[in-house]
Amino acid sequence: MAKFQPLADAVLENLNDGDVVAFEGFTHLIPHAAAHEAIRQGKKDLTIIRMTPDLIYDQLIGMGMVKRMIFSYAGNPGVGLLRRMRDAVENGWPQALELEEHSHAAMANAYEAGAAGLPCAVFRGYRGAELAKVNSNVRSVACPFTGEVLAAVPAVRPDVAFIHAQKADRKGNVLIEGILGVQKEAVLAATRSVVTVEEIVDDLNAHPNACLLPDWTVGTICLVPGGAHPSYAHGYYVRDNAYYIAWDKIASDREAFLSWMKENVLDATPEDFGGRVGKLRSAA
Amino acid sequence: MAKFQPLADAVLENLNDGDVVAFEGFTHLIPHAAAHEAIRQGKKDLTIIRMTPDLIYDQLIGMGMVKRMIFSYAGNPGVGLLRRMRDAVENGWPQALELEEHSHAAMANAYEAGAAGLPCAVFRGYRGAELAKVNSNVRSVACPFTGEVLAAVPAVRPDVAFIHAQKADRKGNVLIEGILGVQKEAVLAATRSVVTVEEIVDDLNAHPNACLLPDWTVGTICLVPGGAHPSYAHGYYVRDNAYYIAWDKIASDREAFLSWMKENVLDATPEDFGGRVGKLRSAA
Amino acid sequence: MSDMVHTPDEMMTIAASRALKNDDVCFVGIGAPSAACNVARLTHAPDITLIYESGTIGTAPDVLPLSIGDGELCDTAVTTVAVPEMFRYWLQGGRITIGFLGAAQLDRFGNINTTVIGDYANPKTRLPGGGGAPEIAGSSREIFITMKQSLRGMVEKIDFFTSFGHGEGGDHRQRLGIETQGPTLLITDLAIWRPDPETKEFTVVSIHPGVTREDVQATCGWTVKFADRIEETPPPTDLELKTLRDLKARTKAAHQGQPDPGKAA
Amino acid sequence: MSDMVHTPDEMMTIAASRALKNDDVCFVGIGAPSAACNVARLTHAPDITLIYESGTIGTAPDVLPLSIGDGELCDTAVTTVAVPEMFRYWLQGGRITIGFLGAAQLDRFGNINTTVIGDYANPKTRLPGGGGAPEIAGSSREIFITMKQSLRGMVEKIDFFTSFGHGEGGDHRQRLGIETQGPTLLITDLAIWRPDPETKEFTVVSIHPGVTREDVQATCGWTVKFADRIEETPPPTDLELKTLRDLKARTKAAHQGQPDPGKAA
Repeated sequence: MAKFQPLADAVLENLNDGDVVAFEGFTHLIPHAAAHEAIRQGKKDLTIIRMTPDLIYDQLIGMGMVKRMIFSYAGNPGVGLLRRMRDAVENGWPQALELEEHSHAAMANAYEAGAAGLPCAVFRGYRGAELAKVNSNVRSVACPFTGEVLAAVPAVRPDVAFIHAQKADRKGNVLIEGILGVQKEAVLAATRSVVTVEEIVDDLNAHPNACLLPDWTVGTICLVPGGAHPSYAHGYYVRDNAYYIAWDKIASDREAFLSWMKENVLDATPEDFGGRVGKLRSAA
Repeated sequence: MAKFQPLADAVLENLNDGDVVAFEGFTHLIPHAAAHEAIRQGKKDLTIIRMTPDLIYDQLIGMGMVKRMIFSYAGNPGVGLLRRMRDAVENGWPQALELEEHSHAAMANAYEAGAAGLPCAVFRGYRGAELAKVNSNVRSVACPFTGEVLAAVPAVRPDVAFIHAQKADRKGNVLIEGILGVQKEAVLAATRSVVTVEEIVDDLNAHPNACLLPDWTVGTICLVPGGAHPSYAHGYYVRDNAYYIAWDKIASDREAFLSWMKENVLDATPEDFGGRVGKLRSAA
Repeated sequence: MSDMVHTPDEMMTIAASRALKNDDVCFVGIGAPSAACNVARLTHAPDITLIYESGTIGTAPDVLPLSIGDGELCDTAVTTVAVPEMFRYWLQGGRITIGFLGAAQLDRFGNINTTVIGDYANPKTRLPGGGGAPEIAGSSREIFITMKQSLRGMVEKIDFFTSFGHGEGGDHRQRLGIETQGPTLLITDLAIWRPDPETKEFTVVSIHPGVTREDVQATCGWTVKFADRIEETPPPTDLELKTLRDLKARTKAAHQGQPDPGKAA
Repeated sequence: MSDMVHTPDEMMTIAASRALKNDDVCFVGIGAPSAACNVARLTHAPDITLIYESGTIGTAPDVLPLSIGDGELCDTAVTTVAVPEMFRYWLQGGRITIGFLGAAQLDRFGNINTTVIGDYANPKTRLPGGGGAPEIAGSSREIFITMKQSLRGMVEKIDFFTSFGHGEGGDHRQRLGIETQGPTLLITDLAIWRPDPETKEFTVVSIHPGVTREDVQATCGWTVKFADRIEETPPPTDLELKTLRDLKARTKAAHQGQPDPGKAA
């Protein structure tokens, strides 16, 4: 049964050093506030999982919290590379970063398998692709009917998943609308989960077939308006594209990065997110 | 791109003797009108697929149109057995019926695999269950990571799928709401598809994450109000439970069955369905 | 205790309802399981999550559905998912605490047959088949079974293993690599049974009011094992009985108040 | 023909847009592919189905998304599905007619690298990685590639096979059991290339106006093969150029008209 908590308490209780953690979001609803809280709490030795690690993963890596990343596309979408991640991979700064790299299809299937309680995902993939040669977690099974060789990857089963959603009701049922990504799968695949939401309402008024996580599948809910900024929350505020463009420069220099992190993350609070989306609300 | 046709033409063009066909529906939105049209056209040697074959499958079998059935639960839900199917299996009347029997989980996964373009579905199932011994299409694969032995069944890939949906728009996009069953999967898994709908509208006004089949995934759309009767169409009319209860008696006797079929199917038309749901509309 | 006279069927349903907890997540079969789950919801377990295989999660029907997919289930559900997701994320995903099954034939180890009477290839009676049962039996944390006792139903040897209970008993489940508990409770119209911790044979632990040991044995096809200490099942309370009867009355009215097929056309 | 002077980049995007048909179902990458697909939609192919890997199906954005998941894509889509469904039912299901890819490195057989420059374990430059590309390349019926020519980009040997084109050429795809056609078109800022029917080596079949064979060779790291008969790509029409420029202008306004991160907090 879902618990309602301040974000700082939820991160403290659910994220431990050494955990396998997913802060999931697919362009939409990226849980920035939750990741920033994890950074303030200085968690260590994390294995971070995400299909599309972007700014928050650049930040977690740049702050030296990550030993390993499981992913399928590590870029600042539409802008370029993740410069803190590059620095870790290419130069070991601030520490070396181990990579387990997949394709999107593999990761999406692996989340699906995790939610479905399976040990692995089976799909048609990786044919002729060199990742299959450098990642020992890409294997195969033969179809027992046709003999076709299909790809297999281990299911994703995080210790804890963080997602951001539009709404929860007072019982703790969570509603996600618009671009859904793999967030439902991340929560269902994870042992523990924390969901930050834009608002808590009396009645979700959800479509019968909407993407909804029943209260008993959710660990903790935290009210954090604006908590997806600079990504967006459909129906609440638009994507802060200028922020993504500006990040490229901030992340290009170690000192600029550290001082930006101090000002905007270490010395900030979850409550600051509400103000950051002020001007983005009118366009939603 | 979806084509709009009268039901008789759609059945004529899409269903051939010897086809593998699914008239799918999971209690909700069962395509009765389409099945009745197939009966009027006297198709032969069909292999019929369905998770929950119920009255229309009893009727197809009783009319001698079916040589093989792939299924997971053949009953009149909440009422009892399918008496025409029993007569075929136990007594070969009007002809013998070959059965390929699965569990619901197997069939649901097989439809999913068909929609996903895979040759087989892999899941945790059939453990200790005797169906695995009498059905040579239940096999296994070992997880290449954990060694766990998982069940495998062939993907469902019908020649043609018939479903009933609430609405289509004028372009041919189809909307299904409420209990969804495996209808989307049936259409995506099939080579051809026919969708009967309650109404054709200018704008579906669909929720962004509703169950929607884009026009280019649908073969033919036929306007048949009431076409799911005696099952129901959420938002249009309720389930005719009394009809299901009465069917038990009709199907218990070969002559009673044949004369009911003549009066209510052979001598009827798709247009009759609208009248049948008249009294059921007010309760929806 | 109720002053109203109750039927054995009512006692069975109410005893089954009592076994359900407020935080249970139940995969509900049609018939007695559905009635028991909804009585629990309407009495001591208001927050129980009821899941029907049609994809309705957290449903709270005002009348019992005739099928597993009546519109009422969707109208009152927290959410409704497609059937492949139901079987993958929800059942196989290990989220069901109690799978509630009925049976045409049952043996002493909780193995169930709903497929055929007689030989599979040449059946004497072709039954509907397993539906969700094979994987409900494997993936739910525990299985509750409810059925009326009869010599035809409770048999020494079932004709077909539709779903696996404890197999030959003992650690047979573990030997097949099945990690869930399997059948932990059998509620009949006469008694409450639990598996012996070692042999896994169903053992009578409570007998319903007015029922004798001889009654239990006379309607069971195997030699019944009785626990050392046997309780008497508390009779239905007024609230339980009224809740069940009101539910059945609403259900009957709803299912019959519609046109019949002969006249509808 | 347009009187407006166009850039090589614009010619590339417009040439790519022309290759798309009204009944195509395109899996769209970001950047030049996205612009080309939307120009096609806004000119000769109004009913084209554009699918972005974020799950948006049949989307018709008024401005180009910066990412593959901007809200505009969902607002204008026919429907939006979860990402596992996108990769299972829609891509793997064989419903995509054209997969549109860009490349950091490309070889003459349409093999693409977007993973690393240098050694995989000790890269000189760590690129974003493949994302959807490995399976887009395998499951789409055909692959179109678009990129600006450069010696760094069009190389004799790519550093990493992110996605498989024609491998070593010839029947290499079939030998791996891949049934789709693979790369059938390469549109650069200088020319249009198609694979040789036998060897599958990309061959120049059309050169953009004002470009010479020498220009094409000077910016390509392998010895370019030219078709026997080479056409001149028709220059952008006024409509095409206006459509592209309007789209870019709307996009620029939309992406810059928002607070920047330094001031937002």
